[in-house]
Amino acid sequence: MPETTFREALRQTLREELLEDERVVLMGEDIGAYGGSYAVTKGFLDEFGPDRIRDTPISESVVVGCGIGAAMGGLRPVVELMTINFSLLAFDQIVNNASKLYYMSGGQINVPLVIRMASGAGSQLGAQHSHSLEGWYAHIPGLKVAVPYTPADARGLLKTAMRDPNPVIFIEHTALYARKGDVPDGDYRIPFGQAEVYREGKDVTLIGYSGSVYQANGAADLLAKEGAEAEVINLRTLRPLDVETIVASVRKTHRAVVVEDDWKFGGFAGEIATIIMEQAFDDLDAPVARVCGADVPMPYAKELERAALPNERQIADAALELV
Amino acid sequence: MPETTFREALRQTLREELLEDERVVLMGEDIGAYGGSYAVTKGFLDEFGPDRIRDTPISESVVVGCGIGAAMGGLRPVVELMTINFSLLAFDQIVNNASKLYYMSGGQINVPLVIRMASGAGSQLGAQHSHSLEGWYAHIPGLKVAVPYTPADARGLLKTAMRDPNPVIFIEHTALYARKGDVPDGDYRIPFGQAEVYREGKDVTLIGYSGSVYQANGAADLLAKEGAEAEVINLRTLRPLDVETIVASVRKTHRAVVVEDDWKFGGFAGEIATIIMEQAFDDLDAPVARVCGADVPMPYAKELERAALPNERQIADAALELV
Amino acid sequence: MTQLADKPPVKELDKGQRIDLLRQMMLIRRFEEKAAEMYARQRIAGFLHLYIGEEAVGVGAIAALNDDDYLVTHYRDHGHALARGSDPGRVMAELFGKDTGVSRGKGGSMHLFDAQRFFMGGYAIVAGHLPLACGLALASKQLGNGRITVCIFGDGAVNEGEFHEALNLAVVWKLPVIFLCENNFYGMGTDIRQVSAVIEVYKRAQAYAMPAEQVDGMDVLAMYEATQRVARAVRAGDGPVFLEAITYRFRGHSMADPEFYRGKDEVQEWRKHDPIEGFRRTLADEGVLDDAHHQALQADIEEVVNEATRFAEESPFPRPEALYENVYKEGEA
Amino acid sequence: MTQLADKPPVKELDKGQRIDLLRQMMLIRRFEEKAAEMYARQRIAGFLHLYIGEEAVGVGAIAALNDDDYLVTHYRDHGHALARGSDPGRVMAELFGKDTGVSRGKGGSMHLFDAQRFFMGGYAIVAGHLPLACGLALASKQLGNGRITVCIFGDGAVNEGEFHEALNLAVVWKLPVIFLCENNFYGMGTDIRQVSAVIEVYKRAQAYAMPAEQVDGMDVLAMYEATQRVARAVRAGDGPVFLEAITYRFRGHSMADPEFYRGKDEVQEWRKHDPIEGFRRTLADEGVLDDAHHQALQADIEEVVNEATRFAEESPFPRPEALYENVYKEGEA
Ligand SMILES: Cc1ncc(C[n+]2csc(CCOP(=O)(O)OP(=O)(O)O)c2C)c(N)n1
Ligand SMILES: Cc1ncc(C[n+]2csc(CCOP(=O)(O)OP(=O)(O)O)c2C)c(N)n1
Ligand SMILES: [Mg+2]
Ligand SMILES: [Mg+2]
Repeated sequence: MPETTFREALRQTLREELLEDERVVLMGEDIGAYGGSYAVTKGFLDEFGPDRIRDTPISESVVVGCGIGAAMGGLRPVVELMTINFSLLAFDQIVNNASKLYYMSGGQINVPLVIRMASGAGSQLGAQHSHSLEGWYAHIPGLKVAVPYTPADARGLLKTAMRDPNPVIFIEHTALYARKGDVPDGDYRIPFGQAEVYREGKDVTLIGYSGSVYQANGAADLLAKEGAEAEVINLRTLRPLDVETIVASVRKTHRAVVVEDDWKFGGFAGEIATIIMEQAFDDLDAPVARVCGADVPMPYAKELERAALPNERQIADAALELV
Repeated sequence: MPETTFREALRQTLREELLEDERVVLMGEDIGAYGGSYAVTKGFLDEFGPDRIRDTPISESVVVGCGIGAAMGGLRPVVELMTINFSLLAFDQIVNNASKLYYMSGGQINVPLVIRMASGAGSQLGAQHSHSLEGWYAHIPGLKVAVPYTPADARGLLKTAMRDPNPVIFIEHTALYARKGDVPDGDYRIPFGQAEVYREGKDVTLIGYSGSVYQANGAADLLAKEGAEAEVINLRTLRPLDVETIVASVRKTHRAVVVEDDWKFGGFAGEIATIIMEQAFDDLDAPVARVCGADVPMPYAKELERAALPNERQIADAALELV
Repeated sequence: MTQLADKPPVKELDKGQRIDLLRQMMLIRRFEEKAAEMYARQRIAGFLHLYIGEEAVGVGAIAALNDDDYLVTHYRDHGHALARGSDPGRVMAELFGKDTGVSRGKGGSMHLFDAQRFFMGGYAIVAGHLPLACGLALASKQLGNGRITVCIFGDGAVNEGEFHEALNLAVVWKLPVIFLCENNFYGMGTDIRQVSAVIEVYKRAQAYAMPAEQVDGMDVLAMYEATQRVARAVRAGDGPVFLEAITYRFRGHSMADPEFYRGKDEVQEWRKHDPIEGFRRTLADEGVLDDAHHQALQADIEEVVNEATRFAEESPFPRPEALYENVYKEGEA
Repeated sequence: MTQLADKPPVKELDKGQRIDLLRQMMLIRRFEEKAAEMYARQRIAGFLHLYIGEEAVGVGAIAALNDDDYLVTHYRDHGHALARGSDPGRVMAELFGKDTGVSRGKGGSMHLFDAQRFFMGGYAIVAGHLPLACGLALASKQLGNGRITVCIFGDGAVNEGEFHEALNLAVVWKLPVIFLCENNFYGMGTDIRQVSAVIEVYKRAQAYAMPAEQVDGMDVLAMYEATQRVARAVRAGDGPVFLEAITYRFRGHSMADPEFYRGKDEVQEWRKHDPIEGFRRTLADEGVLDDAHHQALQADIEEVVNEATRFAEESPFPRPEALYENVYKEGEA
């Protein structure tokens, strides 16, 4: 199990898929000559050529729509949308075509498409470039949504995504690209809908996904110093969601805090909290708490941005209030 | 208080605004020569002329963006997006420009824009034309979201929207246009963030908005026959949300059912349920229940569509399970 | 199954083939008149967009394609599905929302699908299917299966951003696509002159240096000729081509349309150019089709449409469990 | 405050005015060199897109506008704000994320706003501001205030659907807008030849029958001349005009750019056409500006930039409470 970065895990996995299956084609802005805005596709253009590594115009809607059509036509396209912010311009294609084709056609046409996008805030990119909207994709029947946290997740979930006959939204938090971890090689796949108990504990359950598992785990460290054992859950996929693992943990700890970078109001954290209430109401000693992004467009100024995002201390305090 | 339809209430209110303020301009597809796809703007082109009643190309993104710019430039535009389904094509303009300009500019530029859109399913329009996505708009800081149920709501909320210095998403459920009710005339305004207790009861609180208040109320009728008094809440606006009225009711009834046409998973009903848990945990005798749309793209076939939408019986049964 | 050979030039069409073009147009006309009747009788609901008046466009163009060339179109799709050979009974059953419908009753009028016939669907978001056409064409190019993709849309779709993005990408990647615009001068109730900076739609293609031409969409042979000719070039790898078919919709936009926006006289004027009556006369003048033969055709079509309606009527509705089927495909891609 | 009178034709610019054009370009250049330095010293974070090499475009165009004409631009906006007269100190403070910044530290480099100067913002979604330009122009037209709107964007923006929708609407509604494309041949790391069907960007405007021309974006007087001329027509109500400025970015796309996608030689070639050095030589040759005067200008600008940096450095960060301010405007519209 060689140690490698989240970025490199993605790169190696994509490379393997390109080598293994001629039908795999990558499309996106600046994935070729530039090497990928987050360098995930670096070197691919030289190795696989312009037919399979396709630099696109800045036209998100047709890039995604073309990926959908290519999947309908027998390819295994991987579309890179650079960041989730730009996916808003391709929203109609994802919501109205990708997610609905199999159903609308009465099962005749499926869309084996992977759409990768960087997500999250934290590097002062301002209001228009700091969204965390994966919860919106999780809302849509017909889509699957993968939210890797570790480099191993990145590899295992991407392998699974590449073999799924349905459209998969693949979220890459920008804060994770440079982080290292052990990554199994070979045909390592993580099934969708199986969360990971990232850390065991008995006093409170901290639930996160993608980047927010990091803050949840940091909060668990603080809590450990302060005498509480927190269990940390890394969801790995939002749709399907591993309700069993979540509920089993809460049955044990009787308390839960959901951590999400996105805005709290109307966000996905509310779904998790509600499911816990629905399925473990009598096991709860306190209401499920949410620690999420501040209800404001993301400000540029460093300290304001920091204050707008969930941090270890807030999470730990929220947990302590429940205990 | 003359009785009139939801459609006519909107029409009269818009007409008054056009007469009262030269800066009011309407833009949208087929609002002029065609008379509006739901006839809300019927006759306006003749009365106010093509400068103020602007038929647009089928270009949702620029139509909304032009509305934003016009608001920045001193007009009071009202954009009609025909239906919420097409708003997905203008999503970037709404999320990245309309909602963020006041904040990004440090308070220099505000956007007094009203964006009207028909929403909801129920007339066999199929998967691409049957969305209920108002919950997504409610998720976005910087926007306000009005969801009228009665003709009086339609007038009172639209009057308020027209005077709000911020962008307002105004949702019109297609099932409501032909429904009648008393509508106060004169300068009747309903403040945002004030829900209506549509019907009083002591045993359970049924929470709905826009079209779903109708099913909630129908369920209350069933429950009345079955010996339970349900309180029905008409939210009127989703952002700002009247948490007080919701919580006060639940403190009284100790039980709540949230009704929403939209998909349950990751939907707005989860937000309401979570807020109730957060603020009335000890008052709850049972977990908050949700009755929402089925987790599928909307099918065309009549019976399948009916089965995909929340109905009175389901709501009543959900309520009875709590009692 | 790929047939790399192209369809014959228009002048090589024999009598039978030309009569079949007429027959197809007559079938579509009759089928939709019946559908309108069934809508009034509430057997059909939702939006129903009739193709009546525009039959020559789809029939002429689709006849000039290979059976395995991809077709994607907008919600005004009955004529396109029938021209592609979909079973009238299964199409009518779809409008009825029956389990035997081409889309198992889940799509409805706006979402006919017949993948076996490479009919990749009718789409209800204006211009939303143009990007899909690029993708289908990219797949064919990459897989070398010799297929081309024909994408049909209306004059109203031309002002959507996706039109622009799709045409640019198709040229940049030299994709085998024919963009076929059915210009009937109105987008719902909006006159193209009110909303388009340039109303000769084919000229829009200049911005992408894409070959483009205008065709008489009321003349089925003109449609066949142009499509057959450009299909050869596109299949040969010369890149995308744009065709603008000038046509007219005799009925309202959908069943609900009050038609405030156009005069009855304008409609009457166009009805004089009825593509079916016109082509029937041509064939009669050429002695290809006499009245007796024409009446036989009518009778035959009447029977087909009645049979299709009976089939739809008698077919079962989807089972309740169908609601949750086909959301996700199982297994591996 | 509306000044209906247009700016003078280029040949009527006096020495002072022409020297000021040079001065503005020099200021922008120096300002950004300092910003890059401050970025390296981590006073500035996020994305920082330098305008270095392209100064003549913004300076020439903006000088030809009235002070109350609206300006909207993309994220590469420092030069445009400074040319519009925004205070260098407040612009630098914005880059530092300070409360004294033009956007109170909430916008950052990509979102400079100075509404007092009718500078309606820098936007970070490619082509996302073109629709706003249509709206501002519609408002001016409707209110009759005589203002025009200038919308600046890059060559990469022309393949976005919003470009298409905005140009079409502007023509259909005859809106007073100048669409100014800064064609520097690259969209981030993508060569325009790889992604645009037609690389002479101004020709894209033909699809909307919009008057369009190409201008030498390395020549400040050419930019002034073209903008002043078309601004008159646009203000007179003739409808929108499209200008393509041929220019080049000397630095990377942003501070992070490894520049794999273009050769050093290409960059060197373009640096020979430095708009500032070129115009300085012209003014020297014409005897308008001697070395002493030029050095004085440099010294003066050095002082302005240092002062701006000092101001930014010493300004306070936003108060914590600022996080929740300016989400909603209170009161009535
Ligand atoms: C994106 C989008 N906007 C608006 C609509 C509503 N709508 C349905 S059909 C139509 C007119 C389309 O006209 P055209 O493309 O000319 O096709 P035609 O109906 O004339 O065949 C409109 C505006 C839609 N379906 N999708
Ligand atoms: C909609 C959208 N897609 C992608 C990006 C990422 N991006 C930022 S700048 C840029 C290149 C834009 O190039 P151009 O318009 O030529 O402007 P330039 O940077 O050359 O001045 C891209 C792709 C974005 N900001 N917005
Ligand atoms: Mg049309
Ligand atoms: Mg560029």
